[in-house]
Amino acid sequence: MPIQEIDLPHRITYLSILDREGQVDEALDPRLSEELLLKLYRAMVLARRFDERMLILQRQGKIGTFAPVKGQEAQIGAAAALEPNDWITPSFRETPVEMWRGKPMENILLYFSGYNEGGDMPEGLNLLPVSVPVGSQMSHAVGIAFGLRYRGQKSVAATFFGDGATSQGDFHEAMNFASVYQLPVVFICQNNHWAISLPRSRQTNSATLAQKAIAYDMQGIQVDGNDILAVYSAVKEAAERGRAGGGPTLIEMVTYRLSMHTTADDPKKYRSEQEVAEWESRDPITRFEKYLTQRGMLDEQKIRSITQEIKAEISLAEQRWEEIAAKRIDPLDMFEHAYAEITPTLHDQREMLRKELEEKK
Amino acid sequence: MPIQEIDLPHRITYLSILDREGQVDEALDPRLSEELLLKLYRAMVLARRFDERMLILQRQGKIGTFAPVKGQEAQIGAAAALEPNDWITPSFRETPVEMWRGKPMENILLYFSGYNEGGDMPEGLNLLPVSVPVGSQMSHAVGIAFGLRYRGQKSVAATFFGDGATSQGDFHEAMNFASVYQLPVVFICQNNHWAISLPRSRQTNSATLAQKAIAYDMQGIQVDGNDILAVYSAVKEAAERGRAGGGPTLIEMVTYRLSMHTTADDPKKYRSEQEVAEWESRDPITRFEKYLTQRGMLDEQKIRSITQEIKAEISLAEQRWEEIAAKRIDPLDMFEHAYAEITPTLHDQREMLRKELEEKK
Amino acid sequence: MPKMNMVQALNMALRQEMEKDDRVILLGEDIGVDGGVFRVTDGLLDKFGPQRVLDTPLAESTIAGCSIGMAVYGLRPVCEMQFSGFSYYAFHQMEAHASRIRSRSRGRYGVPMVLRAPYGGGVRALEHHSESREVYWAHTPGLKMVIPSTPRLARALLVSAIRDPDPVIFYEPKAIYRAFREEVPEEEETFPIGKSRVAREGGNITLISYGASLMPTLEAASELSEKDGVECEVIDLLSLSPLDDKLFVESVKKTGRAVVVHEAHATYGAGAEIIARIVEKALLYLEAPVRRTTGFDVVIPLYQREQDYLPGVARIKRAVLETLAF
Amino acid sequence: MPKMNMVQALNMALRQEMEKDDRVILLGEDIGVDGGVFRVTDGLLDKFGPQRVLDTPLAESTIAGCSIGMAVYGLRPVCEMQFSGFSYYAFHQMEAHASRIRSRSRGRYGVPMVLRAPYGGGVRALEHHSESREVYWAHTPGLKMVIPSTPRLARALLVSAIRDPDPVIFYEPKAIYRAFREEVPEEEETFPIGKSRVAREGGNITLISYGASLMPTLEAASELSEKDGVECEVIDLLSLSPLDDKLFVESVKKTGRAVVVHEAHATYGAGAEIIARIVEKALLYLEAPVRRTTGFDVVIPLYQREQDYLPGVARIKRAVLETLAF
Ligand SMILES: Cc1ncc(C[n+]2csc(CCOP(=O)(O)OP(=O)(O)O)c2C)c(N)n1
Ligand SMILES: Cc1ncc(C[n+]2csc(CCOP(=O)(O)OP(=O)(O)O)c2C)c(N)n1
Ligand SMILES: [Mg+2]
Ligand SMILES: [Mg+2]
Repeated sequence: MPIQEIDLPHRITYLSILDREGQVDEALDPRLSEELLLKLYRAMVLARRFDERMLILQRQGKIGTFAPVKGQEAQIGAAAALEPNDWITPSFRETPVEMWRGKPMENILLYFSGYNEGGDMPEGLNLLPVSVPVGSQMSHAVGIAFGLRYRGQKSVAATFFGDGATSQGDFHEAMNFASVYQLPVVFICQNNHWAISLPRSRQTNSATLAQKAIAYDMQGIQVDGNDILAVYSAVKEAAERGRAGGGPTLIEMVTYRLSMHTTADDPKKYRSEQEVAEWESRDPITRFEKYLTQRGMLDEQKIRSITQEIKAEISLAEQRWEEIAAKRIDPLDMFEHAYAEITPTLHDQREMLRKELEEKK
Repeated sequence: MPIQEIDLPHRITYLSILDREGQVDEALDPRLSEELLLKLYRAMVLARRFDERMLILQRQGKIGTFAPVKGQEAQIGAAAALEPNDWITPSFRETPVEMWRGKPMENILLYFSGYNEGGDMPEGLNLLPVSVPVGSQMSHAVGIAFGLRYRGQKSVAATFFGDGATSQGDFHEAMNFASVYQLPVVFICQNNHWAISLPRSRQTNSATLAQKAIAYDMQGIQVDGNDILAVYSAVKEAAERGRAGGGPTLIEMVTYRLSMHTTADDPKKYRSEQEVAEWESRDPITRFEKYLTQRGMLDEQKIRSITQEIKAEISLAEQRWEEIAAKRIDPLDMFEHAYAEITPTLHDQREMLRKELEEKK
Repeated sequence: MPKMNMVQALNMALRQEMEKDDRVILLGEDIGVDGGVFRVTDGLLDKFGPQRVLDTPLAESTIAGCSIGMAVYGLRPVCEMQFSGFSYYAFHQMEAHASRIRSRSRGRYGVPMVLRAPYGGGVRALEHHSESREVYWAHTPGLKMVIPSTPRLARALLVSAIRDPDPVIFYEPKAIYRAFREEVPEEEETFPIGKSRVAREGGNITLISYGASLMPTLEAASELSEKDGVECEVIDLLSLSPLDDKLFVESVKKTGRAVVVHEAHATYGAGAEIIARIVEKALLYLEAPVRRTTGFDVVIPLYQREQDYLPGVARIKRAVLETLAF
Repeated sequence: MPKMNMVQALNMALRQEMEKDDRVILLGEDIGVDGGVFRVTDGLLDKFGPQRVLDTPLAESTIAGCSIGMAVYGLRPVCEMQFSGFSYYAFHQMEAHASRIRSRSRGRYGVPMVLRAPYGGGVRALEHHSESREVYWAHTPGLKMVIPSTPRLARALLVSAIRDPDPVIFYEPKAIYRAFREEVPEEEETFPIGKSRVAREGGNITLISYGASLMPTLEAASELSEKDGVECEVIDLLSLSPLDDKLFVESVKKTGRAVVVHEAHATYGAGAEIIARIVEKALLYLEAPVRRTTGFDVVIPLYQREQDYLPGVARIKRAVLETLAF
C-alpha cells in the first residue's frame, strides 16, 4: 500500500494507585509491608521537615541558596523500589532520595553552607553527588548501567531529572544509548510543572513527557507523582525489567513544586496562587497519611511521636553540622582532590596561599 | 481509571508513489508539469554524472576528500518542492540540492580542491554553506524560521541531515524548539541506512526515524526516499503546512548511500555487496527514467541528448574551476572574512606572512 | 544623569537598542516573565512582547544555534546563558558556526549576535555558578569577547556589541551587578569593541585587570598610593578579543613593571597572553617579572573558601610590593 | 624491536592494556567494525568483542558522559572523538563532570578515563578536521592533557594515560600518524604524565614545541646546526597539563633565548603560558623576547593554504635567527 499508517510497538500508559482521599486501588496496590509503609511515611515527613528547617536557616543567612523539595516527597518511593546495589545519579532536587540512601543531613547542611566537605559521603552508597548542570547526569547512569551488565551484576542505574531537563540534548542522547544497548537504566523524570519560570506546557509541545520514550521504542509510563505507591510500583517494575535484561524505561512522575525554585527565586512572578493551592490539595504526604490512618497504621499519637523523633534527629544533625563548621576549616583544602596527586603547579600555589594565610594571622 | 492508555494525537504514515518499475499511484500522483518532470530528471542525471566525475578527479588527486551522493538524488524533489524564498540549511551530502538552488559546480570543485574561494556564493540563494559537524545545522533553520515568521514572510526553512544526525542532542533540541514555537521548519532526514560504518539499526532502536516526531507532538512521515514524487509531495505538504502556520514536520526519506561514505572510506569493511546490489535495483534515477519513458516524455535519443548537454556543462564548469585555480591564489586571503574588519593582531600577522612570502620568492 | 547599578545599565542598553532597532531579539531561559534570574531583562517582555523576548526551553546549544540562524537571517539576537558555567553546552555551536559562518561563506553571511553570560565568583552561589573561563571564548578565532567593569561601560559596551557585525561574547561580572552605582547618560553611548582604557594613572607599576577584579585592583592601587606612596597605573582591559595590547604595552614601557589581576585561574589564563605580548613588545623595558595575581588552578571552591580563592586587595598589594622590590 | 608508525603504536598500547586489564573498554564512532577512521583501533573488536569495543551512536556528549559513568563505576574507558574538531560537543561533560567528580565527591569517586582525539592540520582534510585547540582542555582544572610526538612515546604515554587515576585528554597529531616509523619495544613501557623531555641538546637557544610541530622544529634545528652553526636545544613538551615548566625553564636559563613552536594559533595559545612561566621563573636570563612561531589567529584554511598557515621549517628558522640577532 503506497500510503499507510505505521504501527508502533509501544503505547504510553498512566498509573495512579492512591487517590487524593487516600483511597487505594486494590487491584494495583503493591501490598508493601507495614514496616516499609511506615518507613516511607517517616522518610517523607523527615524530608518535609528538613526542607522547612533549611528554608529557615537560609533566611537566617546560615546556609546559602538551595532548592526546596516541598511537594515532591513521593520521589522516596522511587528510591525505596531500588536495591542498595542499584546506582543513582541524581540532579539537585533529590534531597529526599539522597537521605533515603544514607547521605547524612549534616553533609547536606555543610554543602549548602558553602563547605566543600559537604561532598564527603559514606562508602558504598552507590550514589553520585548532586549534579547542577541540568540534564548532564543521565549519561552517567548509562555508563554505570553498562558497567553493571559488563560485570554480570543484576543491578540497575536510576537517574533523576526534571521536566526542564527533557529539553536538553543530553537527555535524548542518553535515552538513545540506553535503548540501543538495552541497558538497565531507569529514567525518572520529576515533572514538577515548572523549570524556574517556564511552565511544562512551554518546555515542550508534547502532551506528556512519557511519550518521548516512543522515539526510542522504549517503555514509557506516566504516573501520579504525588502517589508514592504508584511511584514505587512503576520504578519497581522498571527496575525488574532492567534486571531481567528488558532494557531501559522512562517514567514521568507528575508532581508539583509547591515552594520556590531555589531560595533565590520568587514564584509569585510567574504563577498563580490558585494553581499552588490546587496542588496543595494533592499533597503526597497528606494522602499517604490518610491512607495509613484509614488502614489503622497511624493515629494522632503516632504521628506526634514520629514528629518528635524527626525534630530531634534534625537537631542532632544541625549540632553535628555546627560542630564541624565551627572548627576553623582549612582553606588549603581547596587543593586536595583536584587530582589524585597534587601537581607541581598546584603545590606552588598551595604554598603561596599558605604564606598568605600565615601573614594574615 | 487508575491505569489507562494515553491517547497520542499523532500517527506516523508511510508514503510511496512511484514504485521500482516506474509505476505511479494515480491517486497520489502530484501531477507535476512535464517541464518540471524533465527538469527534475535532468538535475538527477547531472548530480549523478557530476558525482562520478568528482570521484575520478579525487582519484587523480585533483580534489580532496568529498562525500559522494550516488543513490540519493531524489533529494532534488525536496529542493524542487520549496520556493526560492524558502531557506535551506544543508549538511554535507546535499550537493544535488545545492546545485538545484544555484550553487555553481566550479565552486563545489574549488571547495573540494582546498580553495576557500569555493565558499563564494551568488547572492540571494537563501542557502547556508555546507555544515560538517553532524547535526549542528538544524537549529539554524529554527532561527531562520523564526526570522521568517517575525518578518511576516510566508516562507519556510528546510534543514537536511542524515540518519546518524538524529542521535545528536542538537537534533532533539531543534525539533523541540520548532514544535514549541510552531515554526515553519521542514526537517528532512536522509536516512541512507549508514553513518559511516554504523547501520541505521544500531544508530537508534526505534523502528523508524519518523516516529521521533511523536516526542514533540509534531507531524512525522516516512517516505520512500528513492521516489522523487513521494519526496516532492511530502516536502510540498510540509512546506504548505508551515506556511499556513501549522508548524514543523519531520520527514524521513528512506534511501541508500550506494557509494562510499567519503572518498577516504572503504565500505567493503562493513557492509555486504548483496545489500548494495539490492538497493541498486531501487535506484531513484532508473525508476524515474522508466516512468518518464512510459509517459512518452523520454526516449533513447532524448536521454542521449541530455547526457551530452550535461557532459558539456560539467566540462565547462571544470574549465572555469581550472582557470580560477590556475591563477596563483593569494595566501594572504586567509585573513579576509575572519571578522567584518581586520583586527590589529591579524593585521600584524598578515604583514608577517606577507614578508615571509616575499622572501620566499 | 541617573545613577544606576550594572543590572539597570544593561537593562537600559537592551531596552534602548530594542526601541531603535526591531532586529534586536532577546532569547534565553527565564528572561521573559521572570525578567532573568538577575533581572537584567526585567520589564522587557511587557514592553516588547513575546515575539521579541523569548522564554526558551532549557537547551543552551539551541539557544545559541537558533541565535545563529536568526543572525544569518538578518536579525540581531542577544541570547542569555543563565550562568557562564552552563554556556559550554553551546560551545560547539559557537565554535563551529558563530565564529566561522562569515569566513565559510566568504562574507556572504555574518553572525551579528551577542551571547550574554554572568560569570565569576563572589556571590556565594552553588557549584558551576562562579567560574571564570573567558579564555575558552577569547581563544576562539572569529569570536569577540568583552567584559565590562562598571555600569556605564557595561551599557556602552553592550550597545556596541549589539551593533557589531560579528558575534560577541559578553561576560557580565555578576559580583558587581549591584555592587555600586554610576551615572549613566540617557543619551546613546558606545564604547569600541577592541579597546582598553586607563582606569587610573600612575608611574611606578602597571596593573592590568578586567571585570570584577578591577574593583580590588583599584582599591589596592589607592591603598598603595595612600600608604606606600606607590603610584599604580591601572589598565581596564574590557576587550579580551580583539586584544588591545597597545595600551598596556605603552604603560609597561613607562613603568617597567606589571602585575596582571584576574579571578580566572592562572594556567593558560588571560594573564599568560598579556605577559606574552609584553615580552614580545616591551621586553627590554621590564625591570621585574610580570606577576599573575589570579585564582588558583582548581575548581573555585564553595563559598566558605571563595574569598581565599579570589585575588583580593591583600594579594594584589603584596604582588605589587614584591614586584617593586624585585 | 619492530618498527612502527604512530597508528600501530597506539593500537599496540590499546591491545596490550586491554589484554592486561579487563576494565579497559573502548567506545566511539566507527571504532569497531571499521577499526576507526584512522585505523587506530583496527582488529580490536575481533579480538575483544562488542562488550569491550563499542561502536556508538553519533553523539559525542554521551560518548563522554557514558565514559564518565563507566569510570566512576570502576572501569577504565578510553573513548575516541573521531576528530578533535567534534570534541566540543562533549566539552560540557568534560568540564562539568570528568574534571570535577573527584573534587566534588571529595575523592570518593574518580574518573579514570582517556579521551583520545586526532588533532591538527597537514592531511588535506575538510573543515573542522585540522584545528589545534588543545588549550581549551589544558586550561580546564581537573583534566590532564598530553600530546605525543613519536610512535614510541605515543605508545608509552597512552599506557600511562590509561592507568592514570584522573581524566586524560590524549591528542594525537594526525599529521604524523604515518609520517615515520620508530622501534617500539614489545615489553611494557610508560612515560610519566606531567613530564617533558629534551628532544635535542644545544646551547644557543631553546625551542619548545610538541605534537606534530616537533618534526619541523627538529628539522629546523638540524638545518640551523648544519648551515648556520646554531645549536638549538629542543624541548618536547608532551604534557600540556600538568605543565612541566622545570625542563624548559632550566634550558632557557642556559641558553637565554627561546622560541615556542605550535600549530595552534597564537593568541591565548599554549605559547603564552610557556612565555609567562619563563618570565616568572627566568626573566633575568632572557637576552631576547621569546618568539611564538605558530598558526595565525584565524580558522585554519582549506588545504591549498594550509602550509602557509602552519609553522614550517622556514618560519621556525627565521624566528630562531631573528631571536639570536636580537
Ligand atoms: C545546563 C543548565 N542550564 C541552566 C541551569 C539553571 N537552572 C537551574 S535549575 C533550572 C530549571 C530546571 O528545571 P527542571 O529540569 O524542571 O528541574 P526542577 O528545577 O523543576 O527540579 C535552571 C534553568 C542549570 N542548572 N543548568
Ligand atoms: C559531530 C560530528 N561527529 C563526527 C563527525 C564525523 N562524521 C562525518 S559524517 C559521519 C556520519 C554521518 O552519518 P549520517 O548523519 O547518517 O549522514 P551520512 O554521512 O550518511 O550522509 C561522521 C561520524 C562529524 N562530521 N561531526
Ligand atoms: Mg521542573
Ligand atoms: Mg546516513
